[in-house]
Amino acid sequence: MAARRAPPANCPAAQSLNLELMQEFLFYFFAILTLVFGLLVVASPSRRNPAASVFFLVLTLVCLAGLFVLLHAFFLAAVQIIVYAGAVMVLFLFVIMFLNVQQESHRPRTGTRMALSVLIAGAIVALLSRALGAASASPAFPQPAVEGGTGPLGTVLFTEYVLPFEVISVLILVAIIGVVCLGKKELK
Amino acid sequence: MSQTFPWFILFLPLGAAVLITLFTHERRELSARLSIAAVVVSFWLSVLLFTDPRAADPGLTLSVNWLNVGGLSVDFGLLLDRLSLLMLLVVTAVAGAIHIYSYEYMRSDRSFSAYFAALSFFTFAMLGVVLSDNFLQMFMFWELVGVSSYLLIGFWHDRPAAADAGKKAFLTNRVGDAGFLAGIILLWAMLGSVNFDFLAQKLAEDPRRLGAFSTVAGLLIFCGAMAKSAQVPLHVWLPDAMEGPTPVSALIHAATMVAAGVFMLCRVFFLFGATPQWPAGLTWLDGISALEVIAWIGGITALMAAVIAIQQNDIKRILAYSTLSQLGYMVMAVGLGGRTSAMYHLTTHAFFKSLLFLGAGAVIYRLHHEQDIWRMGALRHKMPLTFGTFLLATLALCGVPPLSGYFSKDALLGRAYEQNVPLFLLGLFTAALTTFYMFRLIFVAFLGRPRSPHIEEVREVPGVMVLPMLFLAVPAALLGFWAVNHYLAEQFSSIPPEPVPPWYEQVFAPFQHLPLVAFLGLGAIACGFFAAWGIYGKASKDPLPEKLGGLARAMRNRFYFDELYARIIAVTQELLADFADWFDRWILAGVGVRGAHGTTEFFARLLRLVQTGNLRTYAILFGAGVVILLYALLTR
Amino acid sequence: MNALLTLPEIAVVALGLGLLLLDLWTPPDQKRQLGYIAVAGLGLILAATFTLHGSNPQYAFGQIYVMDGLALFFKRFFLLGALFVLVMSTDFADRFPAGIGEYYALILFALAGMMWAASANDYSLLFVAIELITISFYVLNSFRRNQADSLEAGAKYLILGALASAFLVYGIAFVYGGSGTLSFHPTGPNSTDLSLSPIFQLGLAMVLVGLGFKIAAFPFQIWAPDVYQGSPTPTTAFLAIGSKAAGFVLLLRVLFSAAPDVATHWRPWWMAVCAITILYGNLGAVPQRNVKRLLGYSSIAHAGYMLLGVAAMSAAGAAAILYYLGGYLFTLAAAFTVICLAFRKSDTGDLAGLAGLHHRSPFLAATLTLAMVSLAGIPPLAGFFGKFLLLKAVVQRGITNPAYYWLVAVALFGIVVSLYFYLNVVRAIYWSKTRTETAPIEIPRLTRFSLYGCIAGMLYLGLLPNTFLNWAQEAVKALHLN
Amino acid sequence: MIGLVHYLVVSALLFGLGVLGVLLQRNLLVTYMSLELMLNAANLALVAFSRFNRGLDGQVMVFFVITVAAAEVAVGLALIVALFRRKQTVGVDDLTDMKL
Repeated sequence: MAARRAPPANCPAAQSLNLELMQEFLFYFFAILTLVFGLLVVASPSRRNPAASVFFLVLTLVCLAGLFVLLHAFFLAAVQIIVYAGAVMVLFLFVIMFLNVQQESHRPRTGTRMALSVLIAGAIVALLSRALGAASASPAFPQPAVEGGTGPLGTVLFTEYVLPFEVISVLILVAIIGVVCLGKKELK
Repeated sequence: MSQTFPWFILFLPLGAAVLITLFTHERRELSARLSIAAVVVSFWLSVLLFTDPRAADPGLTLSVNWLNVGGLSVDFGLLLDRLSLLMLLVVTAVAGAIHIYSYEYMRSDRSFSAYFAALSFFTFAMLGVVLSDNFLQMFMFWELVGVSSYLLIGFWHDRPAAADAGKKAFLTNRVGDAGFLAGIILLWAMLGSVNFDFLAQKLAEDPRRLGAFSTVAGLLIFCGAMAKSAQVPLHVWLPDAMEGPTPVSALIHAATMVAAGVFMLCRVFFLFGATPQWPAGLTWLDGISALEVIAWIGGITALMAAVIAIQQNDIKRILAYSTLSQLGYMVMAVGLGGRTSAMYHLTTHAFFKSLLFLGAGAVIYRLHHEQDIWRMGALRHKMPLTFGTFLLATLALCGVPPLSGYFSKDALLGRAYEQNVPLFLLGLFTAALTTFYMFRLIFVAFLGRPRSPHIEEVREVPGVMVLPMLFLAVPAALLGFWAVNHYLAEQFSSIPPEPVPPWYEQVFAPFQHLPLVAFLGLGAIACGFFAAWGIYGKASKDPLPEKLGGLARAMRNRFYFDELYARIIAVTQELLADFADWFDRWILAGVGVRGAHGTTEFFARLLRLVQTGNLRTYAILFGAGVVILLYALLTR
Repeated sequence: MNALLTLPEIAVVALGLGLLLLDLWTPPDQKRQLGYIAVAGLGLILAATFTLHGSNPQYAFGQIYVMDGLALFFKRFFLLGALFVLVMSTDFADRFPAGIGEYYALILFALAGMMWAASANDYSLLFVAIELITISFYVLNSFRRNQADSLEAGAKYLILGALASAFLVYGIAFVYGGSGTLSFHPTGPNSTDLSLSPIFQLGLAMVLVGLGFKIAAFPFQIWAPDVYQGSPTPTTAFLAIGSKAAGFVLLLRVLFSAAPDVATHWRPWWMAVCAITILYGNLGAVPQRNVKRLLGYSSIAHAGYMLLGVAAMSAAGAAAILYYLGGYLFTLAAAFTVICLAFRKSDTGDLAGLAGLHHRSPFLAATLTLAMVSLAGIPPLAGFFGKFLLLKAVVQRGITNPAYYWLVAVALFGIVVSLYFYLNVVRAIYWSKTRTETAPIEIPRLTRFSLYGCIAGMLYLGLLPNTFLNWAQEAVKALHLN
Repeated sequence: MIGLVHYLVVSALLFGLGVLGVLLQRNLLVTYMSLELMLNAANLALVAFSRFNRGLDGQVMVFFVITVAAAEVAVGLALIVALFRRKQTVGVDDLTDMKL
């Protein structure tokens, strides 16, 4: 991809091929891990403890960050790890510890519900891939070019997208107020 | 004066209603007087307007622009012509009498003021229907009539039955109105206006303008009339609506609300001129015109209601079914193209039927809300004035010459005879039944011996109630001589009508015009009367049947078939009536409103499957929804 | 870049911040006053919007923010709706365990979100505006956190709302993938034949899932009854008025402005969705015994009626939606204000609690009756005229496409059925015998005024539709429909 | 050669897993985590499109999504905590007081 751009003279073609192979390997590595960990979040081996799910979710997010890097979205990869895998997941863990939820399923899972859920999720994936299949046939997508560094992203964010950015700040304020209102100790 | 009077006539009752609601709610007497004054003034103005020669010919439209948006321009207009003037007079006269009557009848009620506010509001709405010059405006008032009738029928808060009856009336009307609204929108979409004159003109220029929708549009509009004028199968609300106070029944179910449908059909008669055409898919109905459907629905209503009336024991219900039956007559007449005779019968019926209701109200008032005729009896001497007017109205209803009903019914049957003989025979049979059940009512409730201990204490109702009855008795008796049909014919028919003959000739005019019809009509009355007498007259110890008793016996001895006749009538009609009642109760009402409980249960059960309250079920349904939507949108 | 165009939103946010600050120094027994300040402030902002013009669209922040007739119409709509809701909340103040000051502020922030949504011309603004609304509602719904029902409503809205948001984001991703831009008006080589691009279609369909959730259209209506029932009454009112209208303005923009070809392509499905929504809402409301839940179902039905205007795909249809929303605003504000006052003690929302309302306060009873009559579409109230215009728009289409007549038939059927349950409410007021509460209701002055306003609005829109309808028609010119 | 479609397939599968989790899980917390999975699937699609569309808009959108998701999680968890305090449960199936 990036390497495709006019290779310098001292860089043999084999090296670029290696890079490409490396990228391919990394893609499959991260992609498969993402999906496996994602599956483990949903169908956690330890049913009793949601903390296990959190653990797998963190791993999923980290693998996703890897994919982001492969897509040259470096800033987002960092954000993904710092904000998501860092802050958000800690929040989840904190709440799980705080609530100390031990219960879970004295009722058995019903087969129909399980089957329905799988069916629906499968159908959605099938519909998505249908559209993707139709899209991949068309050559509408040019070669990738974009670099998602902090600089360019920041520029766009603070010029073109400054309004949504500011709206987000209001949104975070709302979230703060909301958390305080919902979480405050009971007034007498 | 013809420029301003109509506005006053229309808005005075509204003014009274608003004033009462906002300001004088606490002062009962004042509220009632305000309301009465408003309607009496309206009546007086109507009389003045009616006698003003400039008002009626060629008609007058007063309008202010109301809406002007996006290709729809609608005026708020008052249309004055002979049709609306006549109707104005009828409505304000009957409403006036009933307002005054209510002053006494409702005196002990807690919500006296609210009652009068509602009554005035109803009058306003009804006058609005009469005066409207376009469909949209008429529909608004039409619905207001529905709303105010809901208030009036369900007036007695503490009776759940009243609430149900009001709801049923409103809901049934709403069914018809849905069709009416669809018809209006269809007309608007196809012809570009909702104004009566404009539409009439357009359709006169080219009757095929509505294309495949000509018949459908007519029938959709008729849906509205079908509900308001309580035609089968939307008649179910009217008998139940007797839960309202009796003056309300007199107002709504005699002269105004139920007449609105017939009036509307006459007003928009221009819709029915085109040759029948049906849209694709319904072409197998080709050849059936809207008018034919209307006529048959009217005829069936007339017959069925009369048959049911025979089996009723509640005095108001008998009158209610009688109203249904008479409305069927009118609708039948419209369906046969006889607008004049329909309006004629509407006018006379308004007076004698409201008189009947007021008489019934007087009885109920004195008997402390006893409505079963088998717990009455011998009221003739206790309430002579009530009895006199009631009898007069009964005779008028039966069509005994020279009372008003005789003329209008004859005009109506004559029309049927000329147009459609099966319907004529049906009408004739109904006429006999009418006499039968009305005299059954008279014999049982007013004659005979007292059937309940309370009868002894009964006395005549106070003057405030008697006066309106006397007032209504005059037109009920004499209206026939004024020849409403001639008055209307000048507007409705292109041929200039013959000059009105002097009154003494008028009595015999039917016999000259269509002698067979007139004689058969009288024969039907006679049959009905004697049958009633044979079955119910005998059962009592009253002097009148006793005096005639010898004659009756002689008759029975001489004509052996008399008893047989009575038996046959008794048996077959009871069967018929039972069937009709069953049909009414289980098929029509069961599916409609009375089955509401069942329907509620049904939907509740369905909902329990979906709206389980369980978030996971919701999520699954949500997901399934997404799948369906995506599948539908993306794979086609 | 004329960033000042977004001044109304900034003012609303500033008002919210001001309230939060004031709240710190207000003694607990005076907190109710904050509501009056908020009402006054919003009134001023509403009045100030009449100095703005929307006839020529103006853009800010690139093409992200647009100020045109449609945006202006909806901004005023949301401001007015929030005004009524705030008045309602002042009566509700003593029923919240947490601070009422925060409640007002959250309403204002949600309002700002709605106003931004009205101006959104870009999927990024659409997304953040919707999320601002949704997250505010997560809190507003569960604001009575000592009440299990309120929390349950909050949780249900939370999960299903987040699910809808996820679909929305995924949809935006694919729309972006298909068109190469987040703007509603893509330019460049990719912009042609978008209606044929499966990626774009997929994205749009998923965006519609998110919007369908907001307006509670079938098949995403499932949350509405539960959430309407459990939430605090002012929240329910705001959900019914503001959130739904925000969904509709975005739906109109996305469908007719951003993807008109695709919208036309999908016409039969609009008709199906519209018909089923009407039926579900109306039939579901039939067995209801709880007035707020009943209004939840009825709100589904009304969404269905308004979808008639979408299905008609004409300027007349879109204008009818706007008109309908106007009537709906006044009617629902009246209904919920009365419910707020009537259920002061018991607060169950059960129909039985309305028994004897006409003795406790004839004015409130009459107002609620009027509101029900208007919702049922009886003239001369606003509800009738809105339905009339919607049906008119559909019948007009029917001349060329007879399938529309079925839609008319379904809508009329729904209207007839709806009378049944609306009359149940009226019946509960006037005809029930068992009375749970008998104390007369005191109506604070401000509330009384707001009720007068609602009644006047209902009557005005029903009797003299001219002016408002002209506004609506002006507003939808922004969509360039014919 | 790894192209756009590869990333989109991963994204679609991840999205499907998220949906499955929301439909299947009966612990509110895990349900909520599944929702995060769905958002992340969308993020992956956005980043991929952004790269192949030669524009930064998609990445900006991801930034917004992450921020919004953080806010949503905060509020959602607060709500779940409040719910737990009131009802001593975070089971999805225990929220069935309002139905029909």
